[in-house]
Amino acid sequence: MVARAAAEIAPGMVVNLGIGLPTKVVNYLDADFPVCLHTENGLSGIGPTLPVERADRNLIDAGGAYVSTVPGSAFFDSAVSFALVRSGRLDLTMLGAFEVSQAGDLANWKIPGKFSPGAGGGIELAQKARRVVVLTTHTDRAGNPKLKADCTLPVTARGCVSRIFTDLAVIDVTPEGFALRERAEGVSAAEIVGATGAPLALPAGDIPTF
Amino acid sequence: MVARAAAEIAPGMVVNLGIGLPTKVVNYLDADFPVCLHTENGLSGIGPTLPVERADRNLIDAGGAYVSTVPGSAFFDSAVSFALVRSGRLDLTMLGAFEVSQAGDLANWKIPGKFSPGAGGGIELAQKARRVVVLTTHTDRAGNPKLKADCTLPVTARGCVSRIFTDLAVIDVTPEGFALRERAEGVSAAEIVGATGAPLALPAGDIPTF
Amino acid sequence: MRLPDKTTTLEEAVAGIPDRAVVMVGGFGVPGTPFTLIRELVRQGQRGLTLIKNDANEAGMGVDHLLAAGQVDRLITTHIGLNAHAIAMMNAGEIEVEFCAQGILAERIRAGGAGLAAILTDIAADTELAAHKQRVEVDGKSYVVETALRADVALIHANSADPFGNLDYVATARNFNPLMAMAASRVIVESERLQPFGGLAADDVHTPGPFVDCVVELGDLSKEYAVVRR
Amino acid sequence: MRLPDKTTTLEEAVAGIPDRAVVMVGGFGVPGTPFTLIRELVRQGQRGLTLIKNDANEAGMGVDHLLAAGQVDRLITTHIGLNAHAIAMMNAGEIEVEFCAQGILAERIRAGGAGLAAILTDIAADTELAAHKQRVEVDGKSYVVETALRADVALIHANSADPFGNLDYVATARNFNPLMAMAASRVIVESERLQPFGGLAADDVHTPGPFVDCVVELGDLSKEYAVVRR
Repeated sequence: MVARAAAEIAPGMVVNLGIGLPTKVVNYLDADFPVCLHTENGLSGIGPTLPVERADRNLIDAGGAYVSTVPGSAFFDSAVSFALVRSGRLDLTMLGAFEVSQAGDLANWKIPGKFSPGAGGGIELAQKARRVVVLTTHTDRAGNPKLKADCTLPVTARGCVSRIFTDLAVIDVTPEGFALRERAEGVSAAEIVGATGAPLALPAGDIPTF
Repeated sequence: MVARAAAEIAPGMVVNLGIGLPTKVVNYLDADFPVCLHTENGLSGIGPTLPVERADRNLIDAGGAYVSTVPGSAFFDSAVSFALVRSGRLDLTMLGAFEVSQAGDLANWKIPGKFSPGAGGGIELAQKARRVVVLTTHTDRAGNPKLKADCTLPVTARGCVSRIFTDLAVIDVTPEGFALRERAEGVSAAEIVGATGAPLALPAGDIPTF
Repeated sequence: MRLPDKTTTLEEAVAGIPDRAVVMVGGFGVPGTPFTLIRELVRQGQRGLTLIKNDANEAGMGVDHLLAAGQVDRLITTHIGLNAHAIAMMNAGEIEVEFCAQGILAERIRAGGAGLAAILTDIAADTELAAHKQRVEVDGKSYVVETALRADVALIHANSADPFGNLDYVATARNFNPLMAMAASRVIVESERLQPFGGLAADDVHTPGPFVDCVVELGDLSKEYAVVRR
Repeated sequence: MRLPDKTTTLEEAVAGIPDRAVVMVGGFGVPGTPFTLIRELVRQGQRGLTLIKNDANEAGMGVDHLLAAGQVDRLITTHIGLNAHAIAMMNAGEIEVEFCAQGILAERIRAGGAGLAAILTDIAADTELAAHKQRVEVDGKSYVVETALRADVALIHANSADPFGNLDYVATARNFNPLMAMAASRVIVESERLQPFGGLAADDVHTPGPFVDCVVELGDLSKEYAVVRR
């Protein structure tokens, strides 16, 4: 799933990988692949994550991981960092999700009464990256679908999600709602439909696997 | 007059000296005097003006003069430069004038039909420096008063001028209008009143000279 | 002419902060957090503070000391998820918390530093964060009015400073520091290094001296500045 | 991972500019003006341009070549007093000129670069510059709505660049360049020096590479870049 998501990144892109699963995408990028990773706390050109012993106390990503630089990295303040996001210079962001609606609405920052730490930079990433894809488990721990007709949780941004990578499938958000594009090896279309909380359009013919 | 104006600068101030007469004030500041001169094209800590042979092609003030740095100078972009002005970090500006009204309105950027090059940074300097003083000849070339009941030219900013230094006098703008504070050596109060286009309050007793 | 000297002691710098002050605090996580200035503010005990800070640090670190000491009434922030203690205080109504989208918090502070009244944006327009904010229509589109933030005091952590208050920051310790250093009536800087006048190259200054009021040189750094071992 | 390479030729970089483009041009007087990019734009002859530039340079220099060639319909600027030719064209109705207070022009460009819709300010509220602009009341006070400016293209002069487009500027040649380098769909940079990847220290970059589209290395500088002898 993470490997499959990594293929979403085209050469030359500026990409922000959200905290959690998305961060792992970096492990699937080739050393010679031309891409610029951005972190909203003020760095373009993120290098490999370092173990604590080799960490620079002043060099973290937005998730608090101790990262490094590459030749051509740049540091900037938080205003410049989000200027980059809001003005359309961020080609792609990969985010986690609590819920995604069939209209592409994303909820990933608040569970009222349970989890209200604030949205951080998530709203701007979701609303302004040129392309927003979600990496998430297909269902929550209780087995409930995360892909729904409508979000029941407070939204992060409306109509922002283009594609969803889950442990079961690759699903696009289209003007007609969710559309299955690929299935995980060994997972049937029926299982995916059953785990999805909204209508899911199936492709004609064979469904590619990943 | 310029020497007298220089005494307006208190230790520790950040000061912007407008193009023309005000720029000459710098010649009356002691080498050990603690002050920071700002130019709106992006420099705090202006050093002496240089002759063309020693000029740095990339280092000018807002008037185009080739200036230099001092230990502790800083360069910044035009947004930061005016952020400094608008947020109250500019303690004092000295500006030229076409007209000053008894309410402290300043006109110094446009003579309709004759001179319309644009206001440059003058509006923000006039409107946002903590203290605005004007250096000007008391009358124009035709002998008409520059200090008037009301400005007849398009204003730069209203109610901004605190004090006016002319070749004849030092005049404050008070809630009651113009008030004479000092006269140039050899100039009588009557001459000053005669050259001023609005009521001028005279001090009780002797008028100090400069 | 020479530039003014603004160096002072830690105690004097912080003593200028009154009760009920609005205080901006630099930092995003550990990097850029002015731990020493915060500790002195805890020691001096000013109360009724409004803090503006990206995050609430972690429990037992940084601004959490101010929260724990009951010195804070209100916090304007973007994310406090790493500080369970701050979340508990918020949930118990012991502090009032206003959340802002991160880049909008940055822009509101910058707008304050730039002497603007507000910015107009579509960010968070569809969310509860902007539900009660003024809207304005410009060229047929509706925008949220995000008002400028200014503070009485900003607490800034710099990598190096000269006596005039020219500053530079290092790596991701820059974050909100240069923005807050423009947006307060009194800007207090702790700096890891004090350089002589001219010790910072004029082209490489991140915060120009005219914005700064007090410069305090740090001695040995406390453990709070170090790499966090989780 | 490695960072992308954006170096290209002068001709290719400028060929991407269409007729009727809105073009931001860096510089305040001579310092920071991208004379070489301007000359190439004159050579290629795109017409109907809207220029956004602090000033109009001087007669016979910089953007005045574009004015003289009849390539410019409109100029958004702060002060054109050093270019009598530009004033004459304005007075004759051959170009349309919109004047803006200098710091507000800077903020409008920055707002464009920051993805904001507008800023609210009291600057110039009493003057004819803001006479016909929208006003908004916030907290009982009236402010001028200054809309964000964006451009199709920005022409930027840098001191040094790496192939990814990280830039630095020198002295007062910085001025509007870093603001415009954030505010255009296509950002074209001429640089006095081309450094290898990593040749600029990450802490000293003035314009981060993600904002930049094309980097052109300058050879020997033309006379226009030199000290002006008056």
